[in-house]
Amino acid sequence: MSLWEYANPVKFLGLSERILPWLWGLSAACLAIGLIWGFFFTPDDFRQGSTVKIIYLHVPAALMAINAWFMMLVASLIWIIRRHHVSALAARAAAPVGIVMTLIALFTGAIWGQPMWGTWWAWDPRLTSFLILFLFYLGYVALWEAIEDPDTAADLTSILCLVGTVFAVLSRYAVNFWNQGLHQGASLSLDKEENVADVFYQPLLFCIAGFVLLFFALVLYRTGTEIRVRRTRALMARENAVA
Amino acid sequence: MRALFFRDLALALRAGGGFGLGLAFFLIVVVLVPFSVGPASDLLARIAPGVLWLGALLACLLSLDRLLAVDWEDGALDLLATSPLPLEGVVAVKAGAHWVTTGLPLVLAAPVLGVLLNLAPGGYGVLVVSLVLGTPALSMIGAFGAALTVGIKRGGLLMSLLVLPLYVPTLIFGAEAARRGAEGLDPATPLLFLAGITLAVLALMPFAAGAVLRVNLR
Amino acid sequence: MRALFFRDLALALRAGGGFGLGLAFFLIVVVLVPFSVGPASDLLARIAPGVLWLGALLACLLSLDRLLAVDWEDGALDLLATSPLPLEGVVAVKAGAHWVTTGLPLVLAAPVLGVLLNLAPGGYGVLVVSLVLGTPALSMIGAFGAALTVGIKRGGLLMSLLVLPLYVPTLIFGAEAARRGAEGLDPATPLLFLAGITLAVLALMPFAAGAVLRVNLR
Amino acid sequence: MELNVTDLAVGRSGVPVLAGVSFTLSAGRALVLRGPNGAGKTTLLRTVAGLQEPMEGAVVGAEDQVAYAAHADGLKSALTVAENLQFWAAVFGQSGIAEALHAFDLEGLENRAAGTLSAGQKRRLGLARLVVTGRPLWILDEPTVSLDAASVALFADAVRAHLAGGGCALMATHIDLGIEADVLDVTPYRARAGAVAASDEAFL
Amino acid sequence: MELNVTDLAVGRSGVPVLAGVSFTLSAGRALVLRGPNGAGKTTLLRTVAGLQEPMEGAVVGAEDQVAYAAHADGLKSALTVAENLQFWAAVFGQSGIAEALHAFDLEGLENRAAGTLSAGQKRRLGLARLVVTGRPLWILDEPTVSLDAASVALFADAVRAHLAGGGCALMATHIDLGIEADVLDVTPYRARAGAVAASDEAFL
Ligand code: HEM
Ligand SMILES: Nc1ncnc2c1ncn2[C@@H]1O[C@H](COP(=O)(O)OP(=O)(O)OP(=O)(O)O)[C@@H](O)[C@H]1O
Ligand SMILES: Nc1ncnc2c1ncn2[C@@H]1O[C@H](COP(=O)(O)OP(=O)(O)OP(=O)(O)O)[C@@H](O)[C@H]1O
Ligand SMILES: [Mg+2]
Ligand SMILES: [Mg+2]
Repeated sequence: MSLWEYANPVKFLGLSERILPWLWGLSAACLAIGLIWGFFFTPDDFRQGSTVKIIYLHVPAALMAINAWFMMLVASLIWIIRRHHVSALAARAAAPVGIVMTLIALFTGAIWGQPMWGTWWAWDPRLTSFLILFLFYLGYVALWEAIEDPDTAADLTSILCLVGTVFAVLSRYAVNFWNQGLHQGASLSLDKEENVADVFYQPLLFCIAGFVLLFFALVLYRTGTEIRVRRTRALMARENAVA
Repeated sequence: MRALFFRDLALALRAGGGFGLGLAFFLIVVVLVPFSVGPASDLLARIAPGVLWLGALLACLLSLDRLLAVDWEDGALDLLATSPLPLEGVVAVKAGAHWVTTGLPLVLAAPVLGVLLNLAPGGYGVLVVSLVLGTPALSMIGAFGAALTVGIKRGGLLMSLLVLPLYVPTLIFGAEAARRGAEGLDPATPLLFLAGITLAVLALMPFAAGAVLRVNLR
Repeated sequence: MRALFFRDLALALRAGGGFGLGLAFFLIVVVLVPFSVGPASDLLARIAPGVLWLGALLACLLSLDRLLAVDWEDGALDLLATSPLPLEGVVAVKAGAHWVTTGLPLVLAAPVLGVLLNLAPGGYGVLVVSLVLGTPALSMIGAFGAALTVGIKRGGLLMSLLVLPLYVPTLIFGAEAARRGAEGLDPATPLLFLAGITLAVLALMPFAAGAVLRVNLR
Repeated sequence: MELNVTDLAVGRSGVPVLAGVSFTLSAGRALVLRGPNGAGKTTLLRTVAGLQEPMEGAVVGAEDQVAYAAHADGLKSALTVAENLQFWAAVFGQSGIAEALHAFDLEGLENRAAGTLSAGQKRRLGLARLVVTGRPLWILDEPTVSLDAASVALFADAVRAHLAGGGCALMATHIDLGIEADVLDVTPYRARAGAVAASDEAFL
Repeated sequence: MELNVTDLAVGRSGVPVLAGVSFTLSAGRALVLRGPNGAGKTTLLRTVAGLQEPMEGAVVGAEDQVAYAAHADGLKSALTVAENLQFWAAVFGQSGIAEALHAFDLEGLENRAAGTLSAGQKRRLGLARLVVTGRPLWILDEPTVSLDAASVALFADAVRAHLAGGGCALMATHIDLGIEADVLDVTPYRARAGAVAASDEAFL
């Protein structure tokens, strides 16, 4: 039995219906542990005060915003190469989730920036690339919405996703060249020395895990919805053809 | 008339319509400004009110492009001309629908984008007021431009050319008011002028646009 | 291919075409900038290179709108698809014709408009070089956007939304080079990046655009 | 309801096409214009419909009475069939589209977006629009383009019903519709250069 | 030159329209598709012309052989009649448009901008394009729309000359052209739901 069997929409629905409750439960548990631990049982930072706790929303959301795009890229490739409808629909389903994650990261970042840097927004390379990513998401979703034929839309959006990825990476380098920034470097490196203090670190891991699970749950759920929409369409078409 | 208004709204909301796109264009233009002039935040703050006004104006303009052209190409305009609706009313209603689908979202989004450009904290209120007063004039003047160029293939760019000079007074007073607001000065005078221009445009422009459209249909 | 190129040129030159209109749009945007940000000449000089690049980019974008849409609507694109020309070639040639009719005039006009914005005397050469290197990429990327949105009525605005983020790297390097030129710094690095991007875009983008167009014609 | 056209001259961009056309059309009658391609039928119809000015002569009785159907149907592809019709009904101050849908056999297609119709279905929808206008004078430019034989018969029935209800119809067509109608061949009215004081003549 | 269509299923946006269509068209022959509005003629022609993918079955022998004429003519209104034809001739690597102009009686109109032609004249120009392509397989979707009787005869002559020269033609039309041709009624091939493994069927 190969993994590709789940490319069949009906099988996929069956599988996701079995997995989803677990995903919802696990993500809720992780988020609850991480957020409660992080918000109530960690000390205030000596410089940042309690604002540091925004990290528990900000960092996981930022991570997922980028990884959602990555997932869409993979799904688009699968659609282009193997033409499995489920993967195209999964890419479609992931985009709005990615947008929401991006927005959460942007808003929490802005709220954090106000006390930290004294400004809601700065044209730091990291933030700027994030804004560009947001624009790519918007374009991708708008293209899906604008095209009526679902297969055409899947083809066009997946090519847009490929081209967009290339340009998003290019933009990242261009932006780095254009301005050096204020934002934190990668603090979750394996090199312990550079990490944020352990007290903050452990609940953060729970939050990240919770966001990852939540993302998968949302994407599975939305993909199921998209599949049902297509099924309704197919049924209506069949009815019209009979009539 | 009401039917036309709601049809235009429906078309804008359906796939391929303009709702939200004008907004996205506005966002992107504002984002591109720092890329082109550099990220220095004092510089951005100084030009913020002007950039926001110019961005809103361009977004409005771009979405005007096909306000009448689509109806012309598929013959609907000929049919409307033989209908009981006066052409003046048709143009005015279409401009109204355009404002609701484009101008209004722009007004609401402007403060958020102001944050990106470090707009001075005192400037937000005046910015919104000036846009509320100014954008209806932009839609109506644009409808006149669309009526002028309706028979021309690729007329969009030509329309921009004809319309942009007409936008100058609105832009001057609007941006001036927003700038004064951001600098903490009194914006009442430019706002009054702006309101005056908009009222005059709304009262008179439909007739000019209707006349032009009638000539173009001939 | 040559026939297509010359036909596009001829169409652009005839009434209603885009030749000169892109230019005029560029002129007007540049003229509107002082109206919106205020007339202080030091401020204008500082933002001049960026404004010129942004203006050129928008003028290019606006004229791209109907690059393929016109041919789609009158059925010519279907006919071209059944002709011996490969669709990749069709898109590339059309982008080329677009550059000749829009990009090239913009490049030539930019120094003149620089005067209006008090561009620093040393900045003219670099500005022109950066535009010469950058605008072909703008046309080609835009052709990809046009191919993506060709079947969509009122696709112009959606196209802007899809294309503008793709313009970001070109804009950043181009404007950076022009800015460095104006400030008397060495613009070689961004110019090299810019040339690299343009070459890569010209080499690869026609294939993406052709593929997209084929999907849309289906 | 009576349409009087007297000594009409029509033209395109200042060039006269037809001159000296006169006819009368009264309630319950139909008039078919004939003539080879390029004779000037479309130009004449547009003038009578009020979409362009006559170069000479007068059209009396057409104002606010006309429902015009041209080569283009004025359909919005994003709206459904029913929405398209409802819109035109509302514009003309009418209500109820059921009759029109029925007359042109569009009943199964109400909820389809107009953009997904076939050429003939679109045309039927364009013609159904005439019914919902409630206008007495139908001006039709090649109405049966793309229609199959059954649809042409539907159309002929609709015209007959319209005439029976006191309306009248002026149409240009190359084929025979089987409607009892007067025929006017426009070929003899073709304008000779200089026959009309065209706007350009002022320069001669 | 032979066109082989075997067991073809065609559809619109994933919905099958016709299924199980097979025919062969050899040099010198013409095939006329018939069927009521919305039967699927346009869809079938587009598939054979390679403008859309077949849902099932195969089209053999059409590639790079097709000259397609659809509802829209692909004319540029800003270019003259001659320029329009010359462009298409150049695209298809041919030269000389005199023959095509003659065949469709466009000789007086060479220097008129295409946008100022009447509906029938435009159509004639669109059909003249077929001649300058030099392609053997003509695929024609309602070619005689807006044409008067004389022009229909010109068109029939052009098709006959094309067939005599070893070409072949596949066309959909609602009227009788007076060309000796095989007729294929597409109505019996209308796709029943589920008959074809449509892309949407995967979701059922
Ligand atoms: C609107 C403003 C902001 C945005 C859009 C933003 C965006 C991001 C992004 C994209 C990441 C990267 C995730 C990754 O690459 O792994 C990130 C991580 C992070 N941000 Fe922000 N940020 C913003 C403001 C702030 C502020 C004000 C602070 C606090 C001073 C902050 C602190 C952090 C930290 C500590 C990380 C974790 C770094 C890592 O582990 O990689 N951010 N943010
Ligand atoms: N996008 C679509 N979605 C669903 N059905 C469609 C779509 N486009 C067309 N159809 C339907 O497919 C069928 C075939 O259409 P097609 O245009 O091939 O018909 P046709 O035989 O050419 O008709 P006509 O003689 O009217 O031109 C029609 O019933 C039409 O309504
Ligand atoms: N802008 C123009 N300038 C000059 N001549 C024009 C213009 N537009 C149309 N004509 C000519 O006017 C004549 C009348 O055109 P019209 O469209 O009225 O013909 P028609 O009788 O409707 O023909 P068809 O049966 O082909 O539709 C044609 O010979 C046409 O070429
Ligand atoms: Mg005509
Ligand atoms: Mg058809």
